[in-house]
Amino acid sequence: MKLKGGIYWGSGCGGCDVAVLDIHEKILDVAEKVDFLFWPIALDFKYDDVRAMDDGEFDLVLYNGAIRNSENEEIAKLLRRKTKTLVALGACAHIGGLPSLANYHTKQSMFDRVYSETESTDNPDGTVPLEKSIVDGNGLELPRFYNTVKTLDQVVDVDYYLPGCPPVPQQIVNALTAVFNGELPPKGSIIGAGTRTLCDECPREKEEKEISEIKRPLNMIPDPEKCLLEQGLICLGPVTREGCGARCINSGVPCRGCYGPLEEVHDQGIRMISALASVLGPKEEKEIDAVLDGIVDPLRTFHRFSTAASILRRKMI
Amino acid sequence: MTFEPKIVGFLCNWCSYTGADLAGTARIKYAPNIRSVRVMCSGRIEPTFIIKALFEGADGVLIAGCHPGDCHYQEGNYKALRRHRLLQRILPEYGVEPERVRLEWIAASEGERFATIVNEFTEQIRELGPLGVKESLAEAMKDDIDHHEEHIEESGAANEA
Amino acid sequence: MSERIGVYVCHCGTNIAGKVDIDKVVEFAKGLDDVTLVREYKFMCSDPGQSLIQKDIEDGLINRVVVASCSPLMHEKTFRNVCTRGGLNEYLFAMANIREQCSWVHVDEAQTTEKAKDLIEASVRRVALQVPLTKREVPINPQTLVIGGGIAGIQAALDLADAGKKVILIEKEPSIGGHMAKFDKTFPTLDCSACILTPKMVSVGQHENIELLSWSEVEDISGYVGNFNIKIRKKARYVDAELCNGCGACWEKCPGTRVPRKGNVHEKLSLGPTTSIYMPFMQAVPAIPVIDTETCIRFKNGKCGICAAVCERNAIKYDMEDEIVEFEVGNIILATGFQTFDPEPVKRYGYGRFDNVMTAIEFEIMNCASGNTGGKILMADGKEPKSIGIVHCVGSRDKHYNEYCSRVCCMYALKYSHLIKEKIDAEVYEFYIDLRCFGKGYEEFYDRLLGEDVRFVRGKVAEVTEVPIEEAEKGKLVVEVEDTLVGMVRRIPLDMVVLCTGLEAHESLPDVAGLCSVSIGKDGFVIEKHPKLGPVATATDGVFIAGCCQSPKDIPDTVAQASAASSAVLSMITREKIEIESATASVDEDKCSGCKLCNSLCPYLAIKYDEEKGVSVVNEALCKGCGTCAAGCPSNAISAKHFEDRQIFAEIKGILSA
Amino acid sequence: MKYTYYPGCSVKATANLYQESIDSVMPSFGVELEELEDWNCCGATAYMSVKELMSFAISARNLAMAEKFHRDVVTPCSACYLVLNKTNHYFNDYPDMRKKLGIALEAGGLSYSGNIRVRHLLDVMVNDVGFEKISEAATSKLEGLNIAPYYGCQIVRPFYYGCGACSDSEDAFDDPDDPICMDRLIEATGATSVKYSMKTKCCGSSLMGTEEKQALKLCRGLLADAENNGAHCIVTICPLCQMNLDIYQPKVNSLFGTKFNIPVIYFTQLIGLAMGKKPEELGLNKLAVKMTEPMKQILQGA
Repeated sequence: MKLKGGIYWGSGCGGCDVAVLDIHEKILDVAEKVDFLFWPIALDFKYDDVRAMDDGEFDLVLYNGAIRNSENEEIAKLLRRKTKTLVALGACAHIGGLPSLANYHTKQSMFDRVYSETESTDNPDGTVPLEKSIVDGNGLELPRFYNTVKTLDQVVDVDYYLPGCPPVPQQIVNALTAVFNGELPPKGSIIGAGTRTLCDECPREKEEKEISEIKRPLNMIPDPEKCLLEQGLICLGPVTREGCGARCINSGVPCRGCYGPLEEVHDQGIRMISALASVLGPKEEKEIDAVLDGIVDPLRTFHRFSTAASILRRKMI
Repeated sequence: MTFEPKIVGFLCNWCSYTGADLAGTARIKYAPNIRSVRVMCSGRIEPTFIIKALFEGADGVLIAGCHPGDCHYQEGNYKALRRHRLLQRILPEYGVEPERVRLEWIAASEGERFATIVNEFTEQIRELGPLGVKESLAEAMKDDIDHHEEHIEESGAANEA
Repeated sequence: MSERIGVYVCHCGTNIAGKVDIDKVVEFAKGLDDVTLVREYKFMCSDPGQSLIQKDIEDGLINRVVVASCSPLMHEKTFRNVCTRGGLNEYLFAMANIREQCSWVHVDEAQTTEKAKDLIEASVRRVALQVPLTKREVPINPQTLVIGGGIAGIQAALDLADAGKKVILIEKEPSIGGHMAKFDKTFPTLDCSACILTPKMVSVGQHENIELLSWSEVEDISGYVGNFNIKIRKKARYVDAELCNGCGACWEKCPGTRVPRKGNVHEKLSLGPTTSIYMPFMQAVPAIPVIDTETCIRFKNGKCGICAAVCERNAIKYDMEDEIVEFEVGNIILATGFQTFDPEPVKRYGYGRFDNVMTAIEFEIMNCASGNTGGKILMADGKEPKSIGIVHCVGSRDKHYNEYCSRVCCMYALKYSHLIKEKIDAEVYEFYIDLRCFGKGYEEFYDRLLGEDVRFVRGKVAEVTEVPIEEAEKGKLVVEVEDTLVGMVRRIPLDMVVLCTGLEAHESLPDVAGLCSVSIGKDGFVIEKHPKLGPVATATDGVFIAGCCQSPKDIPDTVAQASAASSAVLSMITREKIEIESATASVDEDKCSGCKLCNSLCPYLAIKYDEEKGVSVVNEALCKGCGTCAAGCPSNAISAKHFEDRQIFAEIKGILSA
Repeated sequence: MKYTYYPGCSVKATANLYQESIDSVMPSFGVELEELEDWNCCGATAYMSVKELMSFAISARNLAMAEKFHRDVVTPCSACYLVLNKTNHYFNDYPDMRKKLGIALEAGGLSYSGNIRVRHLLDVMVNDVGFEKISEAATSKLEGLNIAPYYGCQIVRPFYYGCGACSDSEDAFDDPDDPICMDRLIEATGATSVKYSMKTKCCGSSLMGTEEKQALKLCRGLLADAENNGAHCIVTICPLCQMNLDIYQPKVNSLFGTKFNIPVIYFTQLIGLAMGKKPEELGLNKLAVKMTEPMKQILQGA
């Protein structure tokens, strides 16, 4: 009997859906084993079709994207009820992803910026989206835009996490194969990624580190053989789970942390602060500050993908 | 009731914790707001501890280690200093005043100094007022509610029926 | 799994109970998770108090212990032992410091009680997550390295050697003897320095248990207590020690000049031969000369070879090279000694500008009977001075140079006065801030000097100048000083001024200390394990200190400390094994990605990268448990045992739970 | 380079020759001295030991008024330099004094935060302008002229800005025990600086008004040491030092039977001479001890 599957996107860019398609011809094997009953980006199904299903009828649902609005949350909860196994697919569902950088702002400040302040905005009436409005006599309802972006597991119980922005297609295949073969690890595990940090699969040569200047990729051409961090680039590889195959690193771009932290690391970004500061060269306050001046926007650099899953989660209001 | 700041101290075993003990032996009185966690070296103090303490309700965090050059483990305090300098840069982005996390060098002989710093810091935090990370988070999320929840509940009930 | 935690609240008489409401605290502790029993007692550290805990453990009532009492620095050891006696791993114990950091320092009883509760909750939460750690032992190599061959190193080496233990004694100069070998007399007994030191030097040279390496330096030290690996550089002497019989023919004929032969008396001062091939002084051990390559004509232009020609035993070897030798030792005694303060930067005292301003060590050499003045006190022009001023505290007790008191200057200054009075007919002035004559027989010596017509002027010398104001000052050095007893500024014309230069740690100390991971304080001296109770040990197990590397001291104190250090080493050797820190860092190899970020963080070089496994590993024998690597490890692969993240998180939560 | 200029009373009166040379020389180095409006006497060193609080208060008034310009205050007088710095030091390091001075200033409608740096003109010349520029400007090298740099006792005292009483503060511009910056300045003009012991010894200062004999004794020592070491002239940086050594030189001679004839000039006059300026332009015609023949010859040679 074929499995019943679903894929949904919350607040995300669609990249994860594309990553699923990027498994190329293997999608045929998947289609042989799974009936997709719900996949908004690819197939036309309605929420009501899902609502009409029995609880637990889905064998597997992949949820990508963060929880940014009430619709994301509503469908997350709906799918949680309808599926036996719920997988958080991609960085946004896993740790908040890029959308959760919005947590350093408020809903109000974002609306102000987007609907009135941007240089290209022409909105003399100051129109902003409303949850309820009447257009041509018809009532129109929009989901509520949240103040704080959440990870999937901050609103529903999640069985597995498949990290990455986006996840590497091969890792998706591996994860699906594990599902088909009934070889899933204990609930709550990360699937489709390794147990060590990226440095493990990074092919660059690593030495003892002492950093006395922070550089940016746009200002230098890094030595192709040597560890990027040692060359002064902020590489989040040391605090990021392996599994991506070091794709950025191999292109000479430092890791930005999309695969999230290892287990028991409570806060990926803050951990990086500790690690990086530990290996800075100077000992005098002034000299330390001079090195730190090289880090542009430290908080968002260290928490690029993991703000929603960090300890403090957002800017205080 | 007046606001009584909650202050968490992370003190290195050899200098600062000993200095704090000395304040006790010398019966020097200071504000009761600080509660200390002893670690072997200020180099053990992770920024995560500090963030965690703030999250759990601390209004201020004091990190104290041996004076530069005096570290029992040679250079742990320099690591603490560097981590502190970097942490100071991100706190404002969280809306946390950097003054709430303070780094001091307190020697084993500086009981008086420990007391003075605690008093001064307590007053400084008192002036800044409560931090309230959890309260702020709750406040920020109080309207992040999915109004359809009831609807789903109903439809779920209907399905079961 | 739920734990069975026993909480023991100590009254400490009224020390705690007077400020903390014990009943409330006990009631509170009873309500905490996993707490199975709470007891209170007047003095928990007393025998009955300890028995309470031990019995509860033995009865199987509890499997974790929290004691709320004084500071862990006070009684952690005591209660850990209680746990061990009861059959519980001592690391399943935690202490809440409700005395030093609670009842003794706060005023309001209610607030103090609240704080005590929080501290207890933190300990309870923490102890629930603590894990048993096993004690570890390493064997001790019975051989000892002594660095420095001054009186401290000599004494330490002899004590150990006499006890039948092998010692490697290394000295960077051509001979052992150190500063003491330069002195003529020693205060306050006026013993002849050579008479008491030479026999000891000879014993060192002949002792079957001592391997003496002079003209040698430490190159590298690795390993840990009980098992140090030492690399020593034996510098080339250019004289074969096996062949040389110390006859002296070489330096008698040597045309090179190590110490200038021209120049004034003070510039020419020397104890040994002034030639390029020389012995530092005639009683040198080993009695083998060395070639000073800086001034040797052969080494400058290859045009000489007289010493080789006159040496009947063909001991001169110009092609000799430095040699590296390796040893394994169990313990190290640092006895690197001192150097005297260089007074040149103190411009107002004129050292370097005026011929007749000299340092204490120069004055010692001039006084030494075996020196080239034959012990005569002379001015630079060779005449006998008619008046000499002795300036105390040069470079000592001075915020601009060294804040500390050098401890020996007052006494050697008094000795100088005595020697001057004994040898020549001169007026002697002592310019002092305070006279510190604290040792055995010292005050009596001062008293004796008061009767020897020495002028004592209490005041810090402002300046030594050559500019005369009065007629009597012409051609003299004038000491300007505020005589604080008279209450006026005085100008005293003198023929010669001796600066009592203070003692500083030897310039070689930082390197050597770095090699043994021993810390240097801001005064430049080694930081001892405890200033009162551990004065001969250091924070690095197996490394001990003797003499002036720890602080300035006189000969009796140095010898006493040297013997103390050697007895500490003997105690280590005798027990054969040593327990080492259990609360170390350890790497979870499944998590470590081999990023090498931690490798540079360890001050003890305990972290090494294992090429084969591709992970970093901690040598737990070297680890001191500071936890810096655990804080720096980006993947949480390193945990600091007993100070794990989760344990500290639990403590934070506990503290803030109220 | 713009500074707030605090001239002090002396250069406005007895030492107007100093001011003339400053006016003549400074613009060539791009040093702009904007005089502080409505400044008052610093109280000089003597007042401080008579009425401490009052002396600090009048001195602090100057600092308070200077603060709004956010520039370093520069003075050509060592006494002013010392007093203003000492005021700063007491203001910043003694909370009690700060409070009292705050009240005093408030009464005058002023306030002071303690952040004004007070510097001596010599400091500006050697550190901001630099020896290289001075050397470039010195087109008439004064070769053969032996000059004794006289620092005086006040500039080297350890009351440097904001640093308590420590002379090794990074704010100190020279070594208090053995200052050498003026020696280097002299070398930059092509002249030879004379090494002598008394270069930081007191000239007697205001004792000349009360204990004249003592002061003259001190002057004698100074002049003798400079002369014994072959100085043609003495260069000074303080109006009081210059006055004591210059105007009172004949009195020294008559009292002690000496025959000193050593011109005492300001460092700004020296720089002016090396730049080839006319002596009158630099106020050198107003010296009591006139330039000697050997000196004149060297100047002409240059």
